[in-house]
Amino acid sequence: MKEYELFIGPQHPGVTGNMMYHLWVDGDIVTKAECNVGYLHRGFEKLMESRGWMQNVPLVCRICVPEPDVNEMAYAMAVEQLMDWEVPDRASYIRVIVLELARIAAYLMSIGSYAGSLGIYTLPQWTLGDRDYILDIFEQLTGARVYHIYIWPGGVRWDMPEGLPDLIEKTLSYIEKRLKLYDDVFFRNRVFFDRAAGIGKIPKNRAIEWGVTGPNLRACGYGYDVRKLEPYAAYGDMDFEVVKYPELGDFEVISDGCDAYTRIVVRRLEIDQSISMVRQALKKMPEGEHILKHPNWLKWKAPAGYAFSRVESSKGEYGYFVVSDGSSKPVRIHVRGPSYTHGINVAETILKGANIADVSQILFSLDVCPPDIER
Amino acid sequence: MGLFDGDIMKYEDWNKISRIASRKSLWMVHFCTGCGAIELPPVMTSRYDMERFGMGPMATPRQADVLLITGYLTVKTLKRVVNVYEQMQSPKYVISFGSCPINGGMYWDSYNTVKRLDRYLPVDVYVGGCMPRPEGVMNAFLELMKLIDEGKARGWEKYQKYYEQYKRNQKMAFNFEREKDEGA
Amino acid sequence: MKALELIGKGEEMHGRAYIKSDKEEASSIIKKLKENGFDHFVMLSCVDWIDNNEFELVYHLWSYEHKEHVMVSIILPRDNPSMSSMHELFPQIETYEREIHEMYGVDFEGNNRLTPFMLEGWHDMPPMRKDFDSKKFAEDVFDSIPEIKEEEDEGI
Amino acid sequence: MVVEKIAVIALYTTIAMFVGILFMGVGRKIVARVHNRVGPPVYQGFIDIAKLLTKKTNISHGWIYDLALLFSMTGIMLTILFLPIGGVKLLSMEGDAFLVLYLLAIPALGFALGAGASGNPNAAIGVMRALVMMLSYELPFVITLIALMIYYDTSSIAQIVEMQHAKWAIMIPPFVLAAAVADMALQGMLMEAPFDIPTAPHEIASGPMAEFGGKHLGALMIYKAGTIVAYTTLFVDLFLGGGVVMHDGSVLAYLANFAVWFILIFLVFTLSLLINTSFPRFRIEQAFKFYWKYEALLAFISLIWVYLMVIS
Repeated sequence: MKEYELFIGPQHPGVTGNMMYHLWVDGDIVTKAECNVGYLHRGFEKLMESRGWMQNVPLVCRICVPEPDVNEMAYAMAVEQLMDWEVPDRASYIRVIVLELARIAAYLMSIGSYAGSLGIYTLPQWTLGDRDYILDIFEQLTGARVYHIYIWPGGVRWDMPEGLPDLIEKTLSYIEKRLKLYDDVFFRNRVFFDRAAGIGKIPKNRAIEWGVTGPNLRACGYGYDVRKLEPYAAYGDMDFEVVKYPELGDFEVISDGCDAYTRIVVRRLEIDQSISMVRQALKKMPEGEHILKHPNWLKWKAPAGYAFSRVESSKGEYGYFVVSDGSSKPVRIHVRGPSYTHGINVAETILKGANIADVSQILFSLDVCPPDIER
Repeated sequence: MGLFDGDIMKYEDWNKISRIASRKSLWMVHFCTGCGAIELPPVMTSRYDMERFGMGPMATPRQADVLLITGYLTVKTLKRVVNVYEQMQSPKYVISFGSCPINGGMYWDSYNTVKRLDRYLPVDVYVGGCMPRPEGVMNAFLELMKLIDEGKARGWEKYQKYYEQYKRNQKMAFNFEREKDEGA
Repeated sequence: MKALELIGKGEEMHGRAYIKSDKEEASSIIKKLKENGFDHFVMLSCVDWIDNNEFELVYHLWSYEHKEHVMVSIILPRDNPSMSSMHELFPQIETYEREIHEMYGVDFEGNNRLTPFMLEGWHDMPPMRKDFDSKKFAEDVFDSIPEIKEEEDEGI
Repeated sequence: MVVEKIAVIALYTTIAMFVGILFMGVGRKIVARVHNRVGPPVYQGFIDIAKLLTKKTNISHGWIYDLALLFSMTGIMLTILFLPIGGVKLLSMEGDAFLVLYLLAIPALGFALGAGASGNPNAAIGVMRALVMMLSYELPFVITLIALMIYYDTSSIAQIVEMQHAKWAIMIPPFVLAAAVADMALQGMLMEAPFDIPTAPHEIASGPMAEFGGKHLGALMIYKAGTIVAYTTLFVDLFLGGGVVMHDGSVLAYLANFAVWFILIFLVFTLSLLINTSFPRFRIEQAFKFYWKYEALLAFISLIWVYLMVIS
């Protein structure tokens, strides 16, 4: 068949949300890919400029739908930098618990949808069902399932309710039990090896230059994690090893890294890591205040300056660049979403030469999340 | 056309069979237009399981009956949504999620989101909240089933009847600047 | 800080190195930083300082080696702002430049992909500029769209 | 006599379609149970088809698109008629094993014709994949069929069923191997994972079905229901004695055979669903390699084994 054009999205199951890839295909091979985004552009950065420092808190979490807490965290950190605040210890530990639980939820979702893109619909059904138990924890802690608005500049909104640690422990052991089942069905499945190994390779020597971050970078063999490089919240006190490519634990190393298989297995291993971190944080959590006293929200003025904060999300590195001129509203908030590089430049390059059967697999393994590209 | 004219079966009875069947088998388009799509997977999967009521996601608009507007709509998405809606085969229904399609929600002053969906597409059921909880979503589906059963879910007929008005509004949103120039 | 030593100017701001530069010098500074371990390009952002009538472009770089973040800032005039593209240094700058071109109207010479990025059929002024009033625009455009007038009878 | 025959044929095709549509609902229920869900009611298939057939608008893409479905439907009905259901022969004759092989290709071709006429690039890719899939699974399947024909020394499916009265083919060692091969071929015929490549929703938006909607999709679903019955019955006829347990020709035997046939095709279908729920999907060239390399080899071994048994 001669060359033809194919549109993947925005209405297509094989794309990771409301975005579009325009493919030029020769036979089964993609010769050129172009990403088209903007379907979710709400102009957050514009809206934030006309709202006060505290009014922006409910806006930021809408930037990443599967894992909203990282945005709250990054924004809170940037404001704390500007205000020169030191967050109470207890709040830092609660933040770690919230962030890690959100990470588990996001990884369950991304693994599930990746498996769905390979055609095994059992796994998404299981992972998404189990993810709901984590949302139950959030509901008890914050009152909301998806958008928590819980991490505020200066601490967390309220203290942890009594009895929640038991629920968290119960849920974590349930998820651990279920993870074994996922391993048997999917992570040790021969067809999965055949499909995923060596697909969607990011050249290792160019990964950093391309701005690849997070699990995708760790799958290339670089053990870089913002939680280790620039410890925020209470991550400095946590005991964990960064998961990176050749050390894949119980899982087979069947390819030379940087491919869809390694990316998904790294995500799977980081669930284990997050579970252990939540347990550590619960054990080490000190008593004390949970939030600093805020100035009057309507008259809150942040000192002039430039602040940049970065956090590690399940998709990669989130960066918040906040500029203040000393008034009650920010001059500029710019969000660096991890999918900005993964979804556009990296995807456009690595889709070249891929089989159309693998396009959706590659997109899901990069875990592209359009809302943080467009904002 | 004896079957439809009342020779064999009354037109109303025929309609009733159609309604009973379509109530219990609502297929929705797989289109995540906004953040509300995050509460759909829990509704479709093992915790809430909407397949009990015969609902399921469909890959293309031709096969589907229900269009879910999951959250805010940007102008760019609205164009695609209108395309998808027009490709669907009637009877077709629209459910809108969250507060954004009702009155703009928290994006009331955004330059790129459509504020009131009912000016561009006929909406059968609204679900309030940001985000609507899965229970709310399920309730909306059940409400739609009830409306279909009573013959009140007539958004698609409304769209046909007032097609010019809908088209005019859509055009105004798509090419606002050009329209303004012509008007001036 | 390593970056400040390397370039020989700039200041520290909330734990980040902040280097003021200008249009001509910027690309050589960024090249030098890249060669000396600052190999992760974080982002390119633009700030609209309407009172001074200027745009500020901020290039953020991060070094995994030195664990250090550096911002390189460039001031551009607000009228006909233009800058040379740096997408040869880091390929993803192309996308950031596309976004800033669309949102602020800054021109990047050498970038031949400055096509519409997020907005489609946009005719107004670039929306992220401070003098663009989002609220007024929303009222003008979306509130002026009339409701569907329905007839009384419910024959349908 | 002719009228009677036509009546019986009409009855059987209706029953086959009915069973097929029922199986679609039951299948969804079984899959849902594996997913930890409740699942739709077992009669969901009937509701879906009723809904699709009562859709108000109907978009056609030309007469080829309309007729192609009839073409497929005819193909699948003819296939059912040539297969003994519960030992009842409808149109069986000498050499019908070859005929069935040809007939099995007709529905897929009709489907391809219709999808091609819809002009959707996804449909075109899907059709190409469907044709490659057909080419892939037919080789191992034909080899197992030849093995059966050599062993039973006949080319009539009805006779193969009759010869299995004493002992089902699957109880003979070489045919265990052959049955395994045929079961994987069945997986490809039914388009279940790991061979649901032609209709992969994530890759090509459900492929050939992309443009089908309303009444056309309803007809397509009936055709799909027919394929479930036809292919599972073919497997049961070839390896499980067609479900025949009583041979005295009484009404009781008739009913008993029918019941056993029903249970057997249900089991075969369930097995295929369970495989479906536990495997991701192959890429098309991997599926081709799987059938032509491993499956064909196993089929060949069973063929030689049978040949040695026959000549010794």
